[in-house]
Amino acid sequence: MRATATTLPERDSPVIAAKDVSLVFGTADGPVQALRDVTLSVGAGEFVSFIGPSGCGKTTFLRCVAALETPTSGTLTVNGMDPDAARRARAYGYVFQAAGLYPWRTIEGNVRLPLEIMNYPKAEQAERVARVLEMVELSGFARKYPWQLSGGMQQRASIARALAFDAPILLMDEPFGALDEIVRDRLNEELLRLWARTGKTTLFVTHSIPEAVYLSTRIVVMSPRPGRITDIIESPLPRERPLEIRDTPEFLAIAHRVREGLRAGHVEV
Amino acid sequence: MRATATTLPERDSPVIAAKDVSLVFGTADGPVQALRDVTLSVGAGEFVSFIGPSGCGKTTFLRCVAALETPTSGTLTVNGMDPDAARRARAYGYVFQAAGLYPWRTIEGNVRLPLEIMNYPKAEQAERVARVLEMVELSGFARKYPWQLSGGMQQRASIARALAFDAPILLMDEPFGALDEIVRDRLNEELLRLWARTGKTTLFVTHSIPEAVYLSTRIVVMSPRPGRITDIIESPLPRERPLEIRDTPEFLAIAHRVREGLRAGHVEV
Amino acid sequence: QDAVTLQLKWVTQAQFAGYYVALDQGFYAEEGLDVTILPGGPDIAPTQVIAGGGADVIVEWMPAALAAREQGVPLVNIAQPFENSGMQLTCWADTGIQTPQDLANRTLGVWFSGNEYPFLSWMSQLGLSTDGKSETGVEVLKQGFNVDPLLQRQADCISTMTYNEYWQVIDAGVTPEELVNFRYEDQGVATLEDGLYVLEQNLQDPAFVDRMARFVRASMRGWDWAQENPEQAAEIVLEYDETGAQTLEHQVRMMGEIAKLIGDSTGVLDEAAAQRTVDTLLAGGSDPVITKAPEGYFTHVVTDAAFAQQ
Amino acid sequence: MREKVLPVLTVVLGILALWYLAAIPMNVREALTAAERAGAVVEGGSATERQQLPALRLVLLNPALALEGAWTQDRPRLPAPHQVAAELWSSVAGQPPGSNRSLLRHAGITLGATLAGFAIGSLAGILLAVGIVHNRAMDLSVMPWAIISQTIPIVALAPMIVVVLNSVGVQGLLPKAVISAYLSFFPVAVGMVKGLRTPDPMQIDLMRTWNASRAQIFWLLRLPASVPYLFASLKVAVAAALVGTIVGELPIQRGGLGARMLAGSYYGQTTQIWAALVMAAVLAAALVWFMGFLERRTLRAMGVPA
Amino acid sequence: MTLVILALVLWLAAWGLNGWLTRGGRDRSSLVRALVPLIFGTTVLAVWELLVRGLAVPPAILPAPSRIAQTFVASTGLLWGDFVQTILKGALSGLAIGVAAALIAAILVDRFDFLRRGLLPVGHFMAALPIVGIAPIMVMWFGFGWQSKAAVVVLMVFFPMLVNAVAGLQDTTAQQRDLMRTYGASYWQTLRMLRVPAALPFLFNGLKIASTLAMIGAIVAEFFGSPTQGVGFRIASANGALRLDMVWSAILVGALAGSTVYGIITLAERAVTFWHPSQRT
Ligand SMILES: Nc1ncnc2c1ncn2[C@@H]1O[C@H](COP(=O)(O)OP(=O)(O)OP(=O)(O)O)[C@@H](O)[C@H]1O
Ligand SMILES: Nc1ncnc2c1ncn2[C@@H]1O[C@H](COP(=O)(O)OP(=O)(O)OP(=O)(O)O)[C@@H](O)[C@H]1O
Ligand SMILES: Cc1ncc(C[n+]2csc(CCO)c2C)c(N)n1
Ligand SMILES: [Mg+2]
Ligand SMILES: [Mg+2]
Repeated sequence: MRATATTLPERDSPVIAAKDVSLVFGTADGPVQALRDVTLSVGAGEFVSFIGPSGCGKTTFLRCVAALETPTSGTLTVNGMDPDAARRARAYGYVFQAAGLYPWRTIEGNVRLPLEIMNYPKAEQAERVARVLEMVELSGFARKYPWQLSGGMQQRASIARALAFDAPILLMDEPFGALDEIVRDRLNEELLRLWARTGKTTLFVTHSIPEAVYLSTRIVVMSPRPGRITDIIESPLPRERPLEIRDTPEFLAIAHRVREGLRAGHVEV
Repeated sequence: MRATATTLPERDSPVIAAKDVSLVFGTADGPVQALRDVTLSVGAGEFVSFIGPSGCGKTTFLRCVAALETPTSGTLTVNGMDPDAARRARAYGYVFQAAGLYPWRTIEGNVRLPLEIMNYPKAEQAERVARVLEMVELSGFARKYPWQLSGGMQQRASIARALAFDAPILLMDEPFGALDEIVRDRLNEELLRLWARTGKTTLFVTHSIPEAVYLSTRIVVMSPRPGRITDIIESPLPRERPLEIRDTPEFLAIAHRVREGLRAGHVEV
Repeated sequence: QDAVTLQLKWVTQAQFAGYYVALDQGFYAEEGLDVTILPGGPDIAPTQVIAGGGADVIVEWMPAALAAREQGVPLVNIAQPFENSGMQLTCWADTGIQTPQDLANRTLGVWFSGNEYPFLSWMSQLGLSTDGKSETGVEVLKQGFNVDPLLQRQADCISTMTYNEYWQVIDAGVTPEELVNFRYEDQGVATLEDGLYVLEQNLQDPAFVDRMARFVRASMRGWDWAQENPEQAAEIVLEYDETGAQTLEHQVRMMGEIAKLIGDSTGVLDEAAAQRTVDTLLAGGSDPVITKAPEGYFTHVVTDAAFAQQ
Repeated sequence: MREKVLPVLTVVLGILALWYLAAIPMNVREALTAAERAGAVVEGGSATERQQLPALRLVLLNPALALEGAWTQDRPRLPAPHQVAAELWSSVAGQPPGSNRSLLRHAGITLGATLAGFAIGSLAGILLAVGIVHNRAMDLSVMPWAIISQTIPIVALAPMIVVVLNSVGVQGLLPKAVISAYLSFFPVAVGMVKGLRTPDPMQIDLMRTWNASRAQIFWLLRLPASVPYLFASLKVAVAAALVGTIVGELPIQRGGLGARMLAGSYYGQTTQIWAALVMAAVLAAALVWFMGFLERRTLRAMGVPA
Repeated sequence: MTLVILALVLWLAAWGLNGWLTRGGRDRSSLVRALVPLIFGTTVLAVWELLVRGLAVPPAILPAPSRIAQTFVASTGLLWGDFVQTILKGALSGLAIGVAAALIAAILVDRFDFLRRGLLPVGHFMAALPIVGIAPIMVMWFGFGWQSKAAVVVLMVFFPMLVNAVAGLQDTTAQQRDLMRTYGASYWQTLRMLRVPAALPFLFNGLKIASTLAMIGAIVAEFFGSPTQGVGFRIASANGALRLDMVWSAILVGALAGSTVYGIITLAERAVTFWHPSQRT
């Protein structure tokens, strides 16, 4: 267990505990090491951001957590069980890097899908769908089909889909990549509020340093080939964060440290 | 012709001239007005960024310019001809919002595709492919297939594909959305250098205000439903732009104006 | 009423008029029989149908029945309504074929599926091989369902029945003078056609023998009726033809020819004719149809029972 | 509407013109033989000698006779379109619908068995595909044998199947339906396996994160995603089912278009074969069109862009 | 009776064995992948043998596999001749011609909109022709030799191939087509670099259907007239003589040939469309 891990009480029984996780993809021209010796533990209710150059294994790590990929070595537990058991217990809400809406369902139908699968009562389904569509500003588009929406709107729909049900762990892979700053700011605030309210443990991949700093309790900086963790930055910012916090010196200091970490990873390449 | 258009000499014979361009999509539940009365002219060698909330018609406008969509009303000319003639004259390099690589070609093969179509000599093809892959930091992945790459890597490959050949007009739809800041900064610099060297007329869609300000000679702010231009901001920044320029007051002033424009568009919704 | 299922060798036509007449005129009913007639068709082997239990009694040619016997389906002839063979080889006269010896180096159409045995036997008696055209060989084609190969001169000769295909050639506008016929009867390779066959083990059951006796009796009544009233018999056949493809003219003529083949047969098998058939087959070519003289392949118990009571 | 009719009409007229033209050389030999019998002088030697000459040569040598006999023969090698039309008309409209000679009756018999076979076959195909997609053992073991089953010339076995089924007491429509089901299950199975596997890995991953059950993944993802494949293969399958029925009807000779074709062939009535063929084609086209209609309705209900 | 019970037990045992083999990641080994279908096939044959013996099915109805095998081995020379006549001469030449014609037609239909609107509906109608009905006509036109069989095969494979090719050529995403448009790519370039590769999965699908149809077509056509050689001829004439062991041996020739062709096509598909999601699992 990492040194930092023992300092904070909630990490004594971490929700997510990765120890020396490595993953190698076999491809036609030789193996690709996507992750190497990744050790990390995430306590209940934490908001951990992952940042790192493209191809460094962020998506792969999230997929391991969600039991969509199996590490080649190392141990990974979620709530003390193996990730697949957690998956079967419906522990995850996952927002993929690409929207991936079903073309034969309307936006509304897409958002309702996980609720149908988890057998929410009909009335509650409608109510939840309406609420999350409202949240991502797509209320007017409930009846449209995915191909009738712009790229950013599709991405918002996929976020709504992941928020519609009550998963204790939220995995988000660059959810706001295709959104403009204004909407992004709004959704950032919304997400923080949701997180504060529900206490969902959140793993969040982003390429935006301010976003990572603004949202997280901890920021994990990764470097590529082989993907590994180069820095883990604790955020001393309070849980209550107005948007203006981004102009405070504390904020800028953390942002600076993240940027340095990132740059270091790049130089090594 | 717009007032501002006559003030600068190069816009007397604009490369792209849009006058009252409107576009309405017919959908099952009523028409969607994607563009309304868009009037804009872009001179040779300009770098124009488009920024605006998601769904405001940025992609649609770029598609009209590239003759992939036909405006319902208004006139649009490219190099004095209609967009389709320009298309057939191979005037465009287009980076789409989604990477859209061909799954049956390696990364290298995807980048080579336009060169094959335009009958570049074999040797030059190889040389160009190597150069642009280098530029987007994918040299090691030339032989991989698209599904073996991360989302950001795919996006970089698609940028390389658009830069591999000499199109006088470059249309880029959120090309750097899936990239981390470091790579993004590097590619921004790279793009500016390329633009300075080749004088390509560039239309660039982004959600990042700093990016728009850093790159552009003009920034077009749009607002949604119906999509229209709410502000056009000339950048007084010099053509030579080190990354540090982003901390100058001029830069921040422009950024502020763009943000205000964006916010205004959002309030109207 | 006792049920009897009869499997015919070929499609519904005047060749089987006797059975249809007996059914239509109520001769079977009078004997207390409920008869189902299953028409045959190309590639339906009645021997297989009876082996599989799909019929009680079949109309079959003796060569095929004997071959089946060797393959472990113990068929026994219980009655033989046809006295003569109607099979022949029909050739274009203008090809210069006049005698069987002229067949060398020609292309001949032959029916397969169990009907090729008399032909093979004949060729081996003529000393002609069937492996292809040569001075001592003929080229054999598996003839399809019609006389086109002759009309279009894809073959110099084809197999025909005196009552059917031959007339189709004539109907196509060919004059009899343009043709040369070699009847198997005349070539000494005639085999018995259209006999009634049942499975040997069934004959141990007296009730079955009785049923068959009544069946044969009624059938022979049908044949007599058909011979006397060819037009009405043809009409009855037409009524039973579910494909609706037959014409009255053709069926009347066929009935006339069939009557000649039946001659004055009472239905009782002529043992000499049966022996001739066996001899012909045993004399077969390189690939003999039957390898040894069969035993017990016919019985008179049924005909005896049928006609003793009268 | 006019946009569709004009090209189709042009193509149809073109085909008819070609057809009439082709009938001249196709039928020239019989035309000349008939003329010769009637006493006309024919160039090109005797019938046996003419056999050696190409048909076109014969037409050029005897243009008048060739034309005269091209479109009027009783037993043509290639009946002219109007002869087929006349036969079709007389066997459809010229007969009481219940008569053995009515083509409508035969079409009805064939249609019944086709529908039964198609229903059995496509259902079996879908079930097999579902099994293959969900059960690894079935995928590995059944698929190769399903493929081999199709390389067995069932059509050649049709008489045997009829006999064997007959011997266990199955008669009438069912033996035909069995053959037609055998031919139609395969395209459905192959198409559905492909279709059920078409969702990309990410969509399945998404379902997995929700811990959707296999049934849910099937009903909510795989099945909708496979719909285009399903209909594409249903169209092939319904045509195959018709072929199966017709093949099954050849040996049975108890009515149906297949029996009709064989009877036509048996008695050298080429126009009768062609009329039955056209009828069968109309039937098949109608069935395929109906599948297309269902497809369009389904896809529209699923919001797929036109 | 004991044999029947034995057959049942054998079936269940094999099913269990296969189930075990394919669980828990064992199916990743290529040995298991080859073994499972073999076990399945062997079981089918064994159950067939046991049932035929146990129920005393007459050999004139269904012979036991062991007997078929004996006949097959004893008549390889004869069957080889049939194979050459029907498969090599009839089916494969017809398949090649039919597929080539369909591909050319697909491109024509794709290229000229007038043709697409005019020819495709007519083509759909023609395709609906039950080709077996055409076999006697083809024999009448092209004679008794392999040429008439090839003609039947050509007609039989043409339409499935055409439909698949046309569907495949249209199976590109809007963005992929847009990309080609921005390059100002010519029709032929788009065809070669985008639409043909995208169509490949469909083409292989069509090819698989066509190859099985080709075998069936060639064999069926022989029922309407043939030289005294060929798989169809063998089946028909042996069936008439109640030599069912020979019938099944001839069927085996057809099945072996068909499976081999199918296998080759599958291998080619795997090599050429490795990028397609359905091939990646
Ligand atoms: N299915 C696969 N087969 C082979 N290699 C793969 C596969 N998926 C991912 N990789 C490789 O693994 C590495 C990590 O990929 P991953 O998608 O986790 O990156 P990422 O950090 O999410 O990047 P991005 O920010 O661009 O999305 C990359 O080098 C990629 O090429
Ligand atoms: N094919 C289509 N059919 C119907 N409506 C469409 C279609 N394409 C786009 N639209 C609508 O047009 C509007 C503009 O879409 P567009 O893709 O241009 O937005 P955008 O500005 O690029 O957004 P983003 O930043 O999210 O990519 C949206 O409201 C969208 O719903
Ligand atoms: C495929 C095939 N061709 C010919 C015959 C021979 N045959 C037996 S009875 C009969 C009726 C005569 O008109 C004929 C032709 C057959 N059984 N099967
Ligand atoms: Mg990623
Ligand atoms: Mg867009």
